[in-house]
Amino acid sequence: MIKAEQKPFEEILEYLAPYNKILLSGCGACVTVCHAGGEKEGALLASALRMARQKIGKPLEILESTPARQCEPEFAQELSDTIGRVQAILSVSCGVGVQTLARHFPATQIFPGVNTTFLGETVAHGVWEERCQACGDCILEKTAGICPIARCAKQLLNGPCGGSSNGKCEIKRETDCAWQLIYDRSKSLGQLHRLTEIIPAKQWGVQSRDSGPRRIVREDLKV
Amino acid sequence: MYRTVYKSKTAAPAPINLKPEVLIMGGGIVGMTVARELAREGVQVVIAEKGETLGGGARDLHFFYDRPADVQKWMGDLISTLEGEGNIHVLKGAKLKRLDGQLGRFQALVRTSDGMERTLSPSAVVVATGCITRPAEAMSDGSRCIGSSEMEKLLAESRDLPLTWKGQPVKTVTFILDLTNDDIKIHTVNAIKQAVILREKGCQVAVVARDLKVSASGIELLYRQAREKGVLFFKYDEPPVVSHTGDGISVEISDMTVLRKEERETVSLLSDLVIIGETFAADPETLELCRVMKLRAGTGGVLMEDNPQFLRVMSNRRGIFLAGGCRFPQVITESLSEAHAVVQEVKALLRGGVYTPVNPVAEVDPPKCAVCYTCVRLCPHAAIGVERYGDRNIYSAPAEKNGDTLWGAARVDPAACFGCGICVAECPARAITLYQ
Amino acid sequence: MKSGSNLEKVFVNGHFAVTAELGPPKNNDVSVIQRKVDFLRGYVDAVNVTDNQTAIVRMSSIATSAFVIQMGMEPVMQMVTRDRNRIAMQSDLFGATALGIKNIVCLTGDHHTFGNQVNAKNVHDLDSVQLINMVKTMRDEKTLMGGEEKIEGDVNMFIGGAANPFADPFEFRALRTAKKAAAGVDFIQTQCIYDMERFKEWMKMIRDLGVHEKVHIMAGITPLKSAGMARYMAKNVAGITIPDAIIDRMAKAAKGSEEGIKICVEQIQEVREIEGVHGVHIMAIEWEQMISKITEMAGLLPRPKVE
Amino acid sequence: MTDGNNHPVLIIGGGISGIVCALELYRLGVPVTLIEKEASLGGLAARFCCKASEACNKCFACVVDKKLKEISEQSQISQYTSTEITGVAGGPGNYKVSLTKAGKVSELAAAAIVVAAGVDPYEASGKGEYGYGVIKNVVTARDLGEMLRFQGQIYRPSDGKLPQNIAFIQCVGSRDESIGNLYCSQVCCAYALRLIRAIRHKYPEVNATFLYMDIQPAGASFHDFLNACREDQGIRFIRSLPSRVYHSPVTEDLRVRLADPERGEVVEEPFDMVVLSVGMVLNKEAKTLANLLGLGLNEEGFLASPAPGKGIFVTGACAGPKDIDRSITHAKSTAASVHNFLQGR
Amino acid sequence: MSTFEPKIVAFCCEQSGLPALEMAKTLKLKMPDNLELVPVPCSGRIETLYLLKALESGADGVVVFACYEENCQYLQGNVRLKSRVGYAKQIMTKIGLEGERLEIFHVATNSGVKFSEFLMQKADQLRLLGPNLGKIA
Repeated sequence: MIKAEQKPFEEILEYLAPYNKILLSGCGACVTVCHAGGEKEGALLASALRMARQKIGKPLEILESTPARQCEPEFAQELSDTIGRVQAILSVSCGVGVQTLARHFPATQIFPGVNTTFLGETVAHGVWEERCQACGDCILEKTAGICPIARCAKQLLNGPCGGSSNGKCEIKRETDCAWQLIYDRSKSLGQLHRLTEIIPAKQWGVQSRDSGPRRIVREDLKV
Repeated sequence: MYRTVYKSKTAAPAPINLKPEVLIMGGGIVGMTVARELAREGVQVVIAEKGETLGGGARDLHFFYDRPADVQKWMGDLISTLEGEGNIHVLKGAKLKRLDGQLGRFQALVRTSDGMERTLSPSAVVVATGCITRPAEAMSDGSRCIGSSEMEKLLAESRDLPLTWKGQPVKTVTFILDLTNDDIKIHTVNAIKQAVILREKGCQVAVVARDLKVSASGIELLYRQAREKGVLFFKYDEPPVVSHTGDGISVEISDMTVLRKEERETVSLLSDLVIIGETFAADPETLELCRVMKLRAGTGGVLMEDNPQFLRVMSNRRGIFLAGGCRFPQVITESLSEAHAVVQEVKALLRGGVYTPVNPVAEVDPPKCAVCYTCVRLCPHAAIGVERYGDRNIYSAPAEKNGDTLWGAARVDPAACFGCGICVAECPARAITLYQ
Repeated sequence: MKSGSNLEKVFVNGHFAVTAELGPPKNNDVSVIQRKVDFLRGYVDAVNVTDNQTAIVRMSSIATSAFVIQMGMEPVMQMVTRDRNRIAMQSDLFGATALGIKNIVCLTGDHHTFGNQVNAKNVHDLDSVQLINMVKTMRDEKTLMGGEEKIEGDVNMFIGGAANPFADPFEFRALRTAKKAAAGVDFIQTQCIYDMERFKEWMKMIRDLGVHEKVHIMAGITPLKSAGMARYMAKNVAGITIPDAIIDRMAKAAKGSEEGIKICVEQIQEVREIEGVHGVHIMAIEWEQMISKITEMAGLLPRPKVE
Repeated sequence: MTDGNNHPVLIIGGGISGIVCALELYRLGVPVTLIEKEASLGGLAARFCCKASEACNKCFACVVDKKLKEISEQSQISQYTSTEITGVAGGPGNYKVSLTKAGKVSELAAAAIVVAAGVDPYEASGKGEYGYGVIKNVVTARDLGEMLRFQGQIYRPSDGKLPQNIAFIQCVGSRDESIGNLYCSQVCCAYALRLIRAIRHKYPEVNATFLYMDIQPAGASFHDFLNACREDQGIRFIRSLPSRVYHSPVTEDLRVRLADPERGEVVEEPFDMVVLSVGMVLNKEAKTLANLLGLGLNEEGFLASPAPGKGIFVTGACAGPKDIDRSITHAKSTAASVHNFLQGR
Repeated sequence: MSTFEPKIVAFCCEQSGLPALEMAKTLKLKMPDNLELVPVPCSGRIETLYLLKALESGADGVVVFACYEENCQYLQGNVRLKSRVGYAKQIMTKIGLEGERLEIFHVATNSGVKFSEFLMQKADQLRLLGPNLGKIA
């Protein structure tokens, strides 16, 4: 799922300074699961903002609402009547939600409350790790199910580099070296020979971000 | 906002009916005692014993410390009463593979050594898997340094003949205590008991300990009896040095009776045999059982944390109880007292054949649930599960009573919920409410 | 002949090659290059010109190499895949060959967070193996990547790569060098060697794979200036293991630098006996003036004149 | 045995054992009558203080309060305080007992009788050499506990000041041939060390000396607890029981005469306060109760459990020294045996 | 200005806080006058939001009476509470509220004296600290 972290509090305070009535909109899906922008964290942020503004004598009125998902037009429309009553929106959903509301409500200023960070896996309760770069051209079958594009600091396709020592990446000591994992897993699957074949350069033009913002269309589904 | 800690709920949670069926893990003296008592109440009892014979840890014991009876004979009678009892069914070489469901609808998948797999549906589970003893390292080289269970066997075999060990006569014996497990009384109790018997056989006996554990009923008197019969007791601060000399084994300790530390000279006890209590360690299968049954493990791998609120026999899950060595290694009388306490708890639970939740119960509002498993991971009582699309997922949204909207959401089982509210506070979508 | 470079000729004629390393200045002061080249001229067959080593901004390796040629030495241009995508690298190759640069070492390069541009966006369009293959395709098949466009004229480079026998997983290291050989590398310069046993083990695996016949292996040697430097490298530089014996020797020595040079010379002599090692790559970082002394003490002089 | 009559079970003694036994029998649907000679339920354990330091030290005092609260809300269990049993007739299954409360005698039919008479702390004045009752600053652990519970602080009875240096003397009244108590009270080492940790947590500047014979373990986490005590700089462990306590009548400071292995000789150490860890003895009225019900005493001087069929049961510390934790477990197992007896097994 | 009487919101765990309160009442111990008590089944029930909401809606100080560790009837209640109070304190420092305005105090059923002593101490501390500027009175 999409993983995000709340933005530094001072930053949010700063860009909300000119406004005194806003809508704080959470999202019930990914940011709820990673405890960044669900109803609980949204209410916490709202309460903190009210107190901070009260402390400097400029009270801030915050309406709170958390639709099930912010990236669907219907859920955005649900907020339309409250939008009329506020000067700005602080959305604590991921970047997608913020931009959906921006598209649906062109006249209202909108601010992100979280930093959307990566597509990740829950390694333990409260610990999430990056797993996918959404490059649009998956190579996981070549690397025993571990993606070097997302999990290697140098995105090597013929790793490991000279800096991998006792299974850890030299750039971040706590991160596992993706290629050590690929090597170990290939060994356990008995597919070490596959690692001796050179993986050719990745075609970034096929479906990756480098070929420009992407769009998926299913003609059969179109209404 | 924070004042509404509870919400009142009109309909009381439905009572859960409980069939009088109990599964007991472990066929030691505790498990057998609980089985016998419950069977008398007409409860259908299944004992799942991991070994091929009943008796557990008591199989190494022959003498009680507080009464003249023979342990093996007493255990034999207990086993025979079990076999004669129609309500008790013993599964040998049994291993619990899975435990699903909650109080009233537990589903226990047990595989026995003959390859058979059975699904039992007990209303309550009693864990009495005991603890295992591993030989202390000093015993590894097998020479003249044996464990207390081996000495117990020797004494039992040579009832009235002079004591021999591997063919050689045994004249002097030294017990060394508190090398490991210095918080368990069993070694001291066994040592004093065996010392008295050895004196009656005319052996010269010495007991070396850091702190003599006499806090079991009747032990101080036995300790006094041992002293009157001539058993020598030594105390130490630094552990004694054990060395093998030609014809025996010598134990060196500093003589604590001399007051000035520097003036104490070392006393060397030359003896034919040295007895060191085995190390009591957590049974690795108990840890595996904790995982399978979602029970909490305490420090050192025993079952359940040492928390006074749980009164020694309750586990963190309703309907699962524990007793005896698996919670903490203790003497037989204490373990049996815990066994009877468990019998009482099970009788009180199964009385009336129904359990109605008395404490507040949490309930998830399915549409708001993001199925993030926070509550499932954090519930100390393993009361919450996500029953996705299985047949049991009759969990319809409370709003629509027609029951055809099935939600893939977390669900709190009212029978297992203790009403603490931890899940309510941790839920990122604030989807859980506590109903009084 | 692949590119007819002096280094290639040294190898082809079976001599024991010697290369050194030159770090371009952190500005455009050509005199820095001149001073370093004067230290090295005549003592080595070719000199590596690093490409923004440890991601610290320096004069570009292609420009520095051009100056090295003007100053009468043969450069070995290093190229890292960290900073340029495949368009820039292919165009740089045209430029380099046009400027007369005949040797290239293809590297992935240190991660940009180690350098002084931590907020840069790194590229890594290709990795070192794919870069080697690209240069080989341009030289042998005379096509750009993707294969359609033909290149008029020759883009001849004597292709080099790096190898680190001391990184993990050790069993895969030789296989990876074999992969580079398959990709078309001509010579390999290893990471600086201190754990001689492990290097010998690695060389044995290289020989078992027959890579030492297809590729010229050059052992990387770095003289230690002080015990402090030894400890620093052992602790902080991943993929370099310095046995305690060497650190103790450095610590006990009266003058650290002299002991460092002595160890370095011993290593060169020891490395020369290993079957399959065709040369030594001396990386005297900011100590180029010692190359003359080292090569002389190790008996590597005079450098062969080859046609 | 019982002819199915619905007589209640009589529980004598409203301490923790009596209360738990009553609650457990009630859970089994057995009618219960609880009588207590004092004016309020709770017995000895209800006046213990919480001995937690950084975390709970498992002294079970709070569990007693919980059970007291639980039974006070149970109206179906008839409870009579300041009541004593003065006469017994009849046989197993239907006993006729006469109870006197404030002079008034009433009759009660009982299906079974459970004796939970409990224990008293050993009367420390019995050990004259320690001067309890004569020297102001020599207190028993019970007094110290009540100070902490009811006043939340500890002070020297003589001048109300905080004692900087306290000596804890163990085995007072237990394991002592001179007064005929040949048993270990099993609880004193544990509660003394817990009191020390609790006091040092509240007053880090107070130092304690623990004078003991053998440290008796208590419970699953005692190993870590004892190691923590040993590592605590403010606690000194001396394996020697002092022979005498002197006091200076003016300053009421104390000197304790003990054999100190560190200095290798008998010394008289100055202390601000001495706490006697008193053991437990059978409740004084329990002896008359025993004669009334025909119960004997075991070798250790506690109530021996009668023959099974008699319908009389003994539970808790009056059957032998126990801590609260095992008294509760024992009370539960007794409730199970009573239920068996009532079912005629 | 009249003497400022700090408003304290005290969350009391029903297993330890409330009984300690009853004991304090029976012993007729002194209590701060501006005190609001919120009983909860377990200290684990108190959300981080409740701590902030209490401060927001008028409290000058928030106290949570929780059981001692390893004495919680629900095993993890006080442990979860500790991490939530840590998180709440992080937010409070960002808002600029003093850390002393939120504190856990461990009690047991029989700690009536500690209960009232701590509350009186907290009231004095808050009196010095002054009113909570962030509260929306």
